[in-house]
Amino acid sequence: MLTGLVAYWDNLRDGIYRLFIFPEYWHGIRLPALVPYVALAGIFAFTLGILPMLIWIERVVIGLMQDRTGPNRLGPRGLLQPPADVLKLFFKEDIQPGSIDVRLYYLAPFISMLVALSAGAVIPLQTVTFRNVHGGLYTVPVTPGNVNIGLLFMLAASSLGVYGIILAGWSSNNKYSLLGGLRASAQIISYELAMGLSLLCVVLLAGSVQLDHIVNAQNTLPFGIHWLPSFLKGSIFSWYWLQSLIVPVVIYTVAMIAETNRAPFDLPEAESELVAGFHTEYTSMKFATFFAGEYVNMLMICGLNASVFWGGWLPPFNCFPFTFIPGFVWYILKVMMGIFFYTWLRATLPRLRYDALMNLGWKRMLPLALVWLFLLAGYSLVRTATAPHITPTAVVTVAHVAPGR
Amino acid sequence: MPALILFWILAIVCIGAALTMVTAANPVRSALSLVVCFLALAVYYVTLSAQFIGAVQVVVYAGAVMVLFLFVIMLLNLGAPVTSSTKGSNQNTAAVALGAILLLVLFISGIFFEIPGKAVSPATAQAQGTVKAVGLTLYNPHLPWLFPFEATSLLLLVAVVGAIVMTRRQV
Amino acid sequence: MVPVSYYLSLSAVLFTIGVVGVLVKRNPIQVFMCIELMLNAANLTFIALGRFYGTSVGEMYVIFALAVAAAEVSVGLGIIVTIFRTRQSIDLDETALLKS
Amino acid sequence: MTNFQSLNAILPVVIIAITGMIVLLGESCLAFWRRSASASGVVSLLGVIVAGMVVLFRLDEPMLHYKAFNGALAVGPFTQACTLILLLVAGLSVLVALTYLDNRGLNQGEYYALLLFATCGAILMCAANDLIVLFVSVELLSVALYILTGFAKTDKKGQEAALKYFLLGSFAAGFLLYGIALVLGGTSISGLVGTTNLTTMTARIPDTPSFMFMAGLALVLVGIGFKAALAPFHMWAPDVYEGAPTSVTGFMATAVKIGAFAALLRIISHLTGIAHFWLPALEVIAVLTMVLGNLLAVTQVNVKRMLAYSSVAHAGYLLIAVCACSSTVARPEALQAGLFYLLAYGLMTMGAFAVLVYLSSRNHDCETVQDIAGLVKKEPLAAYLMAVFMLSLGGIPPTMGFVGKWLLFSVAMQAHLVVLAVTLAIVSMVAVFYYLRIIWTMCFQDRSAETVGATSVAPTGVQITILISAAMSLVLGVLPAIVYPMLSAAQTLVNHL
Repeated sequence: MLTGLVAYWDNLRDGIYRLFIFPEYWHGIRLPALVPYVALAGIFAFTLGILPMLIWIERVVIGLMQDRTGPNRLGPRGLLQPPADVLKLFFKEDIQPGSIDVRLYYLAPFISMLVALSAGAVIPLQTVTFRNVHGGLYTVPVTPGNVNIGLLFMLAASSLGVYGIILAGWSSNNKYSLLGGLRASAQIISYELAMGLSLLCVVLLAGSVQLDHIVNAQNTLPFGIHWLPSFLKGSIFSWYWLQSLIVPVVIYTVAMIAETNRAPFDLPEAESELVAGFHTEYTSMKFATFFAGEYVNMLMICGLNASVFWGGWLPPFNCFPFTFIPGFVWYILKVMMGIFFYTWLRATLPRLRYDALMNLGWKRMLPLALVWLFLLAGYSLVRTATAPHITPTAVVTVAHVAPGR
Repeated sequence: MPALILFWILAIVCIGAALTMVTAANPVRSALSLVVCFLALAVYYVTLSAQFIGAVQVVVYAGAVMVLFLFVIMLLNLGAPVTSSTKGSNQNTAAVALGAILLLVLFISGIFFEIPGKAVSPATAQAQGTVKAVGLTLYNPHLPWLFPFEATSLLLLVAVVGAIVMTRRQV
Repeated sequence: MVPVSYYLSLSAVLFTIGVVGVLVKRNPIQVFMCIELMLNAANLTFIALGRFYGTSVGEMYVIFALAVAAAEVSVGLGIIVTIFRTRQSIDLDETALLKS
Repeated sequence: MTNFQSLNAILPVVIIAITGMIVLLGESCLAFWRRSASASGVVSLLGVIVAGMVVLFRLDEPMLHYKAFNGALAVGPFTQACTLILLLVAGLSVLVALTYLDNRGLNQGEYYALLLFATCGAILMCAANDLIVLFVSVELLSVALYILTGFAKTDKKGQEAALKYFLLGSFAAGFLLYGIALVLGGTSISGLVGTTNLTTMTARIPDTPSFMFMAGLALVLVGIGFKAALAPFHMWAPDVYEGAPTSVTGFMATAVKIGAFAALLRIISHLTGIAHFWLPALEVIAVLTMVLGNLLAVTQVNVKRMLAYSSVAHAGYLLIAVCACSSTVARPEALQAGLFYLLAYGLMTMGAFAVLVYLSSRNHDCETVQDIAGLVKKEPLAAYLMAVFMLSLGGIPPTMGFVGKWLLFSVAMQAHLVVLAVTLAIVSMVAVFYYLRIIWTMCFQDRSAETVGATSVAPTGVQITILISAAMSLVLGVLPAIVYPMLSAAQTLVNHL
């Protein structure tokens, strides 16, 4: 009975898979060559399209959490609030303070926006399978640039983002701005180490820094335990948040909040101490660019998180209702979960003190990440030295058998 | 041909940024020009199919080293230029003359340089710059790169200890 | 393909700019930046040569050079910060104690 | 040679590095360690002694003739001899530091750790068989020394010296690295990938090497010249020597020189085939270094500065040994003479700086000529021993300095470097003048009112250092043959390139 049901699901799934296999040529155009452009258009359209909505989502979620109404005046459930905000920012008076470094002052917001957007260039949304002219099947990732340094590219882009903030702080010629800029650079540099080390844990497991390889490496049975049922293959239990034994994902999550200067680590723009930090002197569109840059940055960092720790385009379970939904939807859902997490933290946690922030980064996260990297290295050494699947099987078996039986 | 055009554009950016870095009186401007120069170099590395080094160049130099520079400049509030950013004119002249000689020597050594022997196919070269190839070369048990790598880790330990020793307040 | 001599000449120019900068600048931070430029010129040479040899040999040298540069930066900036703390200025020509 | 065997071959370095890490960990984790003023120093000393024992016990193991880590390092008698000299210097520096840090209230374990890491760097410089290894080890030594120079954070002079040393040192590193890049390009002949491995390089260079190779070699020599304070690149030395804490100056003056000259000797020995290209340049530099160092030393009133210029002069003497390596006939003797002089230089310089440390008090470094005036009445022993070091530095007969100079003179003649030999003879006369002036000041000049006394804290460490250095200077001055077996073994490696 059960086996029959499983076979039925499997047949159904194969049938659905076949629907998604595209021919290589379509009216004389080689389709795989178009994939990067489609991905580019998709990523940027999505990013820029969702930006105004993010603000609305954030306000609604915070409203719900804090038992307030949130936006409810313009349109149904305040849905017209984002366009109104955008319009307001467009038409606000553009103030240029005196005694500033003009060129850098205008450059700063664009740097922060541009660098944040550039990170999107390597994000894989999902895979598509093509049938070539000989009838064979092959799969390519849908990403604007499928480079072998994907993860490093993301890291590079996120580390360049600090220039926008630091230049804004300096060029404004305002001590609050400068302090904000200094805080931001110190904070970002400090947390980049922990972030890089937590990502290295994943690289260690996946054996690649190419993002689509990392996602594909998660498409196995959890911990390589071969006797688990096949619907767990590439499931939520085999993604790297669990396979790297949870600590790296915690470190990454904390570091990503610090990297994007969001609550509770929003020291660079702590309004109670620094007015508005690095963007105190920015108004109207320049401020809006900063604002948008911050949200784009959040999206990208959550996108990386979703790819490396949460299985990218993989559905949470490898069986019918989940596999029917296309990969990029899962991916976007995962990214939005990250954004929700950001909002959740912002609604609930108070801001850290600056020394506490630095202590957390240098004395807790960094050593923890280092130790974990060593542990994982030892673990995968043992794993490759023995047969790849034996160690986790043994661990699970012992854990299962030892107590009681 | 497009490669050559890209080379020249980047060369202009690179040399221009380097010159700005030297001539600027304001340290912040110097630092930013240097960032531009480093980014142009990173693009060079990518065009030379050394993708890994290109990314590391951005992460380490542009993302960490130069941010530290800017951080220190701002922390010490050195943004304002000193009265004269360069030394006396005699020394300047001597330095430029020395530089000209050095440039001539280095140019002669470089400009006629050709790699003798067979040309490397682009595909081979392409495969050499990936993370995998670099890692395999670095840890190859038959090549001498492992030891300097280990020595470098000692050097970094010294640097960490040193940075803490130097900047910690007197106990 | 761009000939390797182009890259060598470019790195020669960058190196020379760095050397001249070290000799003319007064602000230690700017001098230090010029030194970084010199190291980067060498890195460009390594990568260009390695590329034209068709091996990863250039990358090896650059990795070590990068690590050395990073170590130097952390120590050097530490020294500059400390010197600023003790005398509130880093312009050496104005407040030099060590004179021959 | 597997990696494990290679690690075994450089066991002294490993021991020193691990000792440094133990010191760091003990200092940061153990409360009793931190409370005790000398725990770090004693542990460091133990590490150095153990490493030294390891070298001594393995002096004639055949395994050590191999290249370690696939040619990255050359571990052989030459390296062993240098390692021994460096370990001696490091041990003496630790002893000096035990007193000095106590005196100045700088007692922090990091000092010893950095000293040990710097020693690692220096030893690796002596062993480096690949230019990139040389670069990394030079930087290991230098970065540790930048920090040590600025270790007294409230001392403005020390800070200034640290900054100066750092900027000049990094400048030199730039030259070194670019030189290595050009060497990598210049050694690619006939379809072979370029190399910076010295052994491979020797086989690769033709009689008329490419211009690129020569330019690269020149830049490498400039880089090492900066580190070794050779004549046109010596301007940082006096300022840095004067500003650095005296205990650091002693180590800096000796360890850097030993490392740099060992590296220079090794590189040059591999390039005898093209000696006609580099020999004239090195000769000019040698003459310039000897003359400038000695002439400028004459005018100094600060003893540390005087010793700085004298160390420049000694670098010039040592260059004679390097130049003599050009002739295949004279090379074994040249290597021996060079190593012997390095040992002599290390001992007498360490001793001289140790006396200065001994005479320093809590808030006053003994530096100027005034500080040592009339010393013979107050501290006769210290004065006599200082006189021994001065005589040795000046090359007066019953001391090691004399033997060293004599050896250098004879190899210069053997290699037909008459100009260098004559210059050595002439400048030695000048040198005698300013060394004797110190002795004269100690004996006959009256003490001014506010001169220093001996240190308040029991200065055991520094006393031991002074005694060891003086004893070795005198004994080896009379019986230099004691170290000959080791030195003659050291030449063999380079013979079997």
